[in-house]
Amino acid sequence: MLIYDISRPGRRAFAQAPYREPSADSLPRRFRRQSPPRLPQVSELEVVRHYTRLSQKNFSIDTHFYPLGSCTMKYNPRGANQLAMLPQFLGRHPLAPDTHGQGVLACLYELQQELAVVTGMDEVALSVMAGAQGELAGVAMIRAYHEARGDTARTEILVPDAAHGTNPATATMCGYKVREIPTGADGDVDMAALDTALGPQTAGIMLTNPSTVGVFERRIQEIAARVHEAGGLLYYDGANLNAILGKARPGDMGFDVIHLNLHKTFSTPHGGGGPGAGAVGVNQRLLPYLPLPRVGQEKGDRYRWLTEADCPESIGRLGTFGGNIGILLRAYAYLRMLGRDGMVRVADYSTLSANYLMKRLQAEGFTVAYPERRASHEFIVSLKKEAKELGVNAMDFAKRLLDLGYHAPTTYFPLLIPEALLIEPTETESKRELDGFVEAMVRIRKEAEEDPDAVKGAPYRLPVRRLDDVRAARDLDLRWEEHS
Amino acid sequence: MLIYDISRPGRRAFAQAPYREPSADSLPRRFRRQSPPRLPQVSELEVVRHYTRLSQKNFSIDTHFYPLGSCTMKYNPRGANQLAMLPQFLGRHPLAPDTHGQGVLACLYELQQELAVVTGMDEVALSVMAGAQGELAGVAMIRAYHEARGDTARTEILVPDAAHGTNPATATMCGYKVREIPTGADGDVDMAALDTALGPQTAGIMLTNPSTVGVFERRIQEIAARVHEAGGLLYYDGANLNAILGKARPGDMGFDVIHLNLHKTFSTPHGGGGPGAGAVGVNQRLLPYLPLPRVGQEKGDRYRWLTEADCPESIGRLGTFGGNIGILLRAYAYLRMLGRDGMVRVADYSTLSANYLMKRLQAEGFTVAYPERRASHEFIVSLKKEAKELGVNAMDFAKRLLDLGYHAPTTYFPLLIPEALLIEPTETESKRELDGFVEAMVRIRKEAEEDPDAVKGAPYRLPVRRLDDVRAARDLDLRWEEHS
Amino acid sequence: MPFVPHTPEEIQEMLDTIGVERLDELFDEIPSALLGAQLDAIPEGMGEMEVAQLMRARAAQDVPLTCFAGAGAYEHHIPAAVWEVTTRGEFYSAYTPYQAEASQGTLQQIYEFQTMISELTGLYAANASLYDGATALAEAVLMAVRANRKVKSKRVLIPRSVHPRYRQVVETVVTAQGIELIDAPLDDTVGRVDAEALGRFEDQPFAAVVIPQPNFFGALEEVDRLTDWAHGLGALAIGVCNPVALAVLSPPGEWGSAGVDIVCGEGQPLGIPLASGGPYFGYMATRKEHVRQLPGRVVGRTVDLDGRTGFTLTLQAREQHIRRSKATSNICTNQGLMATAATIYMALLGSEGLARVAAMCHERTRELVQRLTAIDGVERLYDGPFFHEVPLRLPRPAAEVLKQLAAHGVLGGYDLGRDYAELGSVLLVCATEMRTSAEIDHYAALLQEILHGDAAVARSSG
Amino acid sequence: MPFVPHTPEEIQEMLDTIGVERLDELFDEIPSALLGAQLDAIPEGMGEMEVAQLMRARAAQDVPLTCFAGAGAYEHHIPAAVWEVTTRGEFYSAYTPYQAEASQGTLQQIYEFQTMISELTGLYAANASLYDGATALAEAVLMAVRANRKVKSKRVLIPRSVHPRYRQVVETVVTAQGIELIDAPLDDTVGRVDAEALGRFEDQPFAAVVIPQPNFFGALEEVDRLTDWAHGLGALAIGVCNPVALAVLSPPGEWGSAGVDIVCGEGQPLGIPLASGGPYFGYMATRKEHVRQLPGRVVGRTVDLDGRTGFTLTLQAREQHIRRSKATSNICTNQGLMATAATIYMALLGSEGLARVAAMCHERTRELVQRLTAIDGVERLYDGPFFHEVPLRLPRPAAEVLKQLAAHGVLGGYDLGRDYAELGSVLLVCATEMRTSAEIDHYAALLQEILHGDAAVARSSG
Ligand SMILES: Cc1ncc(COP(=O)(O)O)c(C=O)c1O
Ligand SMILES: Cc1ncc(COP(=O)(O)O)c(C=O)c1O
Repeated sequence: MLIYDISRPGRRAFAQAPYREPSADSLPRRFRRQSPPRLPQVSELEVVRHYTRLSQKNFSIDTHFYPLGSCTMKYNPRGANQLAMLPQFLGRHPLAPDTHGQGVLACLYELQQELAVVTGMDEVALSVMAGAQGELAGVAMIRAYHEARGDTARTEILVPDAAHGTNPATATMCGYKVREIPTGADGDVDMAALDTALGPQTAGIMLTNPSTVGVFERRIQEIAARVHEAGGLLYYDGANLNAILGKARPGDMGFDVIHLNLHKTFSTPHGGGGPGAGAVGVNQRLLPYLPLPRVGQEKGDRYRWLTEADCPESIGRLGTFGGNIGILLRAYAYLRMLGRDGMVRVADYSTLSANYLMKRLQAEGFTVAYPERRASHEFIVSLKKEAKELGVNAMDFAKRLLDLGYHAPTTYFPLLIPEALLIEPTETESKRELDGFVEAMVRIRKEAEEDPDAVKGAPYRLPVRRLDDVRAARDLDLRWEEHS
Repeated sequence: MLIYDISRPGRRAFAQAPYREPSADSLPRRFRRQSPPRLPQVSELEVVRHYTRLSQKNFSIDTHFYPLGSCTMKYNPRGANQLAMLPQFLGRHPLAPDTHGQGVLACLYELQQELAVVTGMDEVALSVMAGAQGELAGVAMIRAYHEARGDTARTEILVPDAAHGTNPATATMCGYKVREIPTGADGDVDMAALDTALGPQTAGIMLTNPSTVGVFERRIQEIAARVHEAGGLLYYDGANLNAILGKARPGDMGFDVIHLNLHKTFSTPHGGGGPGAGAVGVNQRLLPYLPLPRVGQEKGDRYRWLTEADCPESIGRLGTFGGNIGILLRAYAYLRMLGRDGMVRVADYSTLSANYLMKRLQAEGFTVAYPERRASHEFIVSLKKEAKELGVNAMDFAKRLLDLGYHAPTTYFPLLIPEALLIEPTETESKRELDGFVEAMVRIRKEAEEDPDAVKGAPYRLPVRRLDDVRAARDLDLRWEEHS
Repeated sequence: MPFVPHTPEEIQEMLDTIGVERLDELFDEIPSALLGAQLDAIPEGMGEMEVAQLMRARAAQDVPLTCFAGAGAYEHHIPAAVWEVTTRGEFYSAYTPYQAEASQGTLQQIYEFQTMISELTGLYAANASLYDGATALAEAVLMAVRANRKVKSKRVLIPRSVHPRYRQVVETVVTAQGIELIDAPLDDTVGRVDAEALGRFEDQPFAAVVIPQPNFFGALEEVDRLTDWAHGLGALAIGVCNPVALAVLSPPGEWGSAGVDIVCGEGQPLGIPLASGGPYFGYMATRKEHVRQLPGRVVGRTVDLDGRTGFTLTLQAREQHIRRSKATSNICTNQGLMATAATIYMALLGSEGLARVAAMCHERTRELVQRLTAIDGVERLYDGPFFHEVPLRLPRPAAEVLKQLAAHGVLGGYDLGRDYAELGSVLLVCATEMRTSAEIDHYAALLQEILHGDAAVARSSG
Repeated sequence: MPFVPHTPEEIQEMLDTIGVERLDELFDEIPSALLGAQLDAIPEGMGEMEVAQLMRARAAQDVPLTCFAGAGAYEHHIPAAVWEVTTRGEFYSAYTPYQAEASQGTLQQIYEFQTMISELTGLYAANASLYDGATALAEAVLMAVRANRKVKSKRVLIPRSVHPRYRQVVETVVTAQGIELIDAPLDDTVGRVDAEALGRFEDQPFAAVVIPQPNFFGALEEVDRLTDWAHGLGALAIGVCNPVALAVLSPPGEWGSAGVDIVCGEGQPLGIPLASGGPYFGYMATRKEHVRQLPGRVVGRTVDLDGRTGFTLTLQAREQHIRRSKATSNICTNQGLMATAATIYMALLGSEGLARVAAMCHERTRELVQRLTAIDGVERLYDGPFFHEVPLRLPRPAAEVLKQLAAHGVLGGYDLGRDYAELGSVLLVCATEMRTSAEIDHYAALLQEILHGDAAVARSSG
């Protein structure tokens, strides 16, 4: 039932608008709308009840194990939420003077500094609003760097074939041609292919490490040397930093510019789609180009927003104000709770959980994509055999997992592994949950052996059964209509 | 699954206790416990997930129509919750000086004053923590009054047979004998029986008006006159004030002392059992006896807690501090949103909804307890006929209603009506919900006609089916044990 | 019409169905002399925005103080998860779980709560909550008198070391039933019950003896001895305990050779905000043999038609809605949501976490006492062992000193003179795990200045 | 180990299962030169309590100001229900709804959101949100260039009345793709696009023309004329609108004879807190014919295997995870939770409520302007119609005046000199429904004092 289905003409949540009807008569008639927008006409109770009940139809970290690979669905501390929502933080206008925002600026400044330390970069900016926007800023900085040097022949960005879709999409947005580099059989970048691809046209390379196939790129230093030698720069996609937080730093690996997905590694909520927050970090080389605004520290521990006047070479602004500050405050609270030791443990135990889960699934007869490799904080199970022998594919397993109370892993990504389930348990899930997941996988395979159609019909226990995506795209229905 | 079932030795929500282990060595050994209490050993995520999922197993106003008679389950405004939880309100120690609590005291003072106005009483105190405690205070005041006059022969409290159980229980706690007055066939008090019962032993009478059978006691003025004539006082149980809020006032009816259930009429949450808040109001006669503390106003709009020094004849204190202040703040916020007009509308529309629902159910062939009477804000359907003819009783209807997404009305209360459903829709539920409830009732009766056993087996769609209450009381299992 | 969803058309349809023309007619059974309440003194309604502006302005008047007061309410850290989960609509806006099948969330949570209280106290059967610590003690006294079959007496011994407000509340509640409350004296050197002086009570029968731990002065009572002494007289023993302290202190169920019969107390320290004094909750537990005398709601585990585990309100035959004038108590609405919060709090802390909190409170209080008694003229009133509160004698009336401290943003403790005439210059101070060393130093500096006028301090702290 | 649930025994079991002895071995593929990050500069971890103490102290430094600033972010009343429901774990801690069957809550809510945005704007197809208003405009510009099949130009006309920060962001985002942004001049008397001056652009092809309503100066643009003019040139028309204003202003889908092609803007006014600038969200809608060029997530209604209605992410072939380097945008994570809040906000307000809020903003701003322009030397810069912002010329530099106002607790507006060199003494002021007459009076008195030194006022307000 849509909120529109319970709407009745003339109903309202009366306490939520001025009791007295104000006059807009002084707005000239030609600017005014002739008929009101059809927003739902419902009472406050109806709204609360409708959205409370809707919420109950979601899986979420707070309700289910959610091993969605590449997404780092770990516990989002409630403390971080509460503290980011302190009234003074919520109430401050973005254009209020810095003098009246020393508290929030101090938090942001420290977050910048600490993220720089833990990534091994020289400076960090926080105004980008998600990973992909971080990529945009990063690649724009690479471009600015080459342009500043008059090095305008560099027209290509290299991207591994397993890369996340945002990488090539970003490179295109930044005006670059995308060149794919194949992944070797061992999961690392194919060095020969890299050598072939590198050249004077190379502006840079975008890498995720541990990579999207769930392994650490062992020859990263060599890759860095070769790319740098060719005059290109290295971009680090930080989506998988959780696996090495506090253990190994992209700056030490040779990366020139990075983004972090704070909504992954720093445990801010994903909110059913966002908001995230994507710090970008650079080494000295790219320092002048960092996006604005950024927080600077003055004498006497005073903080202020740096602007165009301070950073004339900046690539500019990527949002109206200072980014997703409320999310940054959550990341800051989380970081302070972890502290130095806590960070290392994130890497330790997210990796332990992933390797444990991988070994257990292997022991149960599932095929993992890179059996000779250590898992990072995630790993891939390929259901190619099951798909072929039982006719039950990765999507069928995914849907049946939902029935059994587990959110599905990421399916069919990366594309180079057939029937992939990319599984990321995170450090905050207990062994009990991991063991339960293994049991569920085993049970589904057994069901598939006995009655594959039953599995293909899943899910059965959710608010809806499998949805017709083809019809959704063909008979577009993107909004409620009065008589639909 | 109990929280204990996911407990593992050595697990903790680490961020929630000091990271450093403090020493309690200076506590002498003989006072210290030898083995730790077995509290669950779980992570923060496990706690959040466990209780989030548990919560989803509840019906509540925020998720379901909840026509529980006598309980006034109407929308609890989220605004009231948010404002009562402002940090300064939550953080204030009860023994902080009044100078540092003028804000909360001002709210409480105004609430006292406004409740006095709307009930027609002279003075109100707020420190009682629920309706039943209000009753205790009220009857204690009646006792104090008689004792102050040396009138010690008054040993009885009269209570209608349909009264809520707290009324007789309270009278007993206050050292009185309880004498029941029968309800007449028309739902009003049996006047002849009242006359018989009244006498020099009568300390007072406790009445609910509208009464617990859902009708307005039409001869209330006459009752008041007779009780007063006999030297007794009148106690008003305000549980049903919602039906007459702002329309008619217990003070005008002749009551000497009242309690209000703010968690009913003033829409504070019931929290799965409480807390409530129960104002008590009195006329001049009982003024000296009001319980402590109460807020007084001084010159210059300063407020302070009144104490024993101010009110030497008070019956005393009924709680450690000032009562359920956080709940009182919610009631205050609600009252200010309603204002003068809003109050009257509470009565208007809670009564409209009840009469509409009663008429519709009657039209569908259900038997209502007092068909010749107006419903107040609630009314009784008797399923005696259905029980007899179909073998499906009030409890069966109740359980099947749960399956259909409606919380059941109050069942088997008041006891004098066989197979009673006491139905209170409240003013905040829409006609759509009321109509849906009628449909559900009709459907259940149809099911009962076709397959009574199926109805008797309900519920089917809830986390559990019908529970064995007899076994619960016989094989007492009140706590988890290591190997249970 | 705030919160009323009916549209004009719907109102008309409803009136038509009922068969009346106007809303007024629905009230035609109310004598006309009673209709038409005078509400002029009630202000007009305001939108949520305006009420929010009003209440925010009010809240701003309640200037926060750094809290060194306890005396029955304690400022502990409350994990954010506690209230974010507790205020979920499904907990917040549910009624008492009369329909068990539709209330398994609340019912299971109460069962878990009962288990946790049982574990902290060492007694089998806990109820689902009472109003607060003081009323819980009143109910415990009533219960003990009912439950004690050996001794017919209606006398109950309540030592002076019990919270004076609890004592007052007990008096308000139980006296109408003819119960008599008897004082027991204090040992003035250690601030606990004078065990030597108890002898003089031994020839009188008591239904019950109340034993606080820690007591109102923060001191630790010789609970084993007192429990055995009570039992020796045929009295039931009632423990009154701070539940956080029970994470480190010996559980009442193990006091003496048999343990107490009933334990109760204030649940506020378990995750409930100070909030000027409420809502809090009272907890109570007893031995299995007395469970049918317990007041309040009790949840039991049982099975459903299919044999699946489920939870339900049980032993309802004790309660007012069944037993009416013979009920164990008149309580109906309790403090359920507070118990929900406490359940989540205890689950988050666990026994190790709660013990750390308790030990940290003790450590902080020792630090506070050390710093304050280093000031000339400030000294401990008693010298026995304490948990996290200590009475300090000042060279000036405590009330005056508190006023000056408050003017500098510090709630310095509780003036014992308010309850004990002879203790007018004694301050009951408390430090929980929340108090930092910097705050303790600040308090000490302020007190030094107030008592001895050290101007340098005044300038830096004022 | 905060947030890690593994017990020592479990860790051992897990290591055993993996077949390693120590955790370290799990990192043996990382070159040893890279291992062992220097983290000395990171402070030690703190419990939630200590972090709370730290952040509460930080928050206390952010002294609140009475807000008369807009300039892209507006202080509206946010119903409590909005965030109490939005922060429910099931919304808060879910990921993008990739598994539709396990995400019907979020998906249906987005579908409802799309409907509401479609209704406000008068365009069929809305997406599920973009980062903020400025990036939404950047995406709209990119989309328009892609979608305009009639005109090959990569030129886009952006008048000076568009928010200057939006303009900067568009520049950062689109220039790498060779798109050229062209200014259009202002009519200096009314503060909107100079329609007369447009003639000189008519011989140049544009892919798109950007039309703000209300514009950055709070003025109302002649949107019908501008839209028709753009279409006449073969350009697509892009509206940039305050969504609250759209409750009373004519919807972009109806501007001119054909309506705009794309509309976008800042969603913050719809229930999102100011929060120093974010998280907010951008909204965007377009005509059905351009829907395959939309950036971002889009939800469609469909049916399940049993024919039941359900919701799912659709048109994914536009997106980066399918289309990769040819995607309509690189956006992946959006601002979903903000859109959830906005959905609840719009449902609570309804069209009548939202129109009241909009009208009240207008009324309050008129009152503010009247009071402030009564002060000697303060006058409106323009005299055309406005919504809820107005530039006022002061007899002194705005920056100075703002500083003094802030010292007295008032955020007096936005200094237009920060973006327009010639407007150094112009203050852009704004009043929403939140501002009371008392606050407006207080502001006026303060400004009078600051500009003209009325000492009496200074004393009463300081
Ligand atoms: C490897 C990788 N890179 C980039 C991104 C994009 O980040 P965001 O969604 O924050 O824009 C993701 C997100 O899933 C990712 O997994
Ligand atoms: C008629 C009546 N009286 C008294 C009470 C007791 O009030 P409380 O539950 O607040 O103690 C109730 C509660 O249901 C009631 O309905």
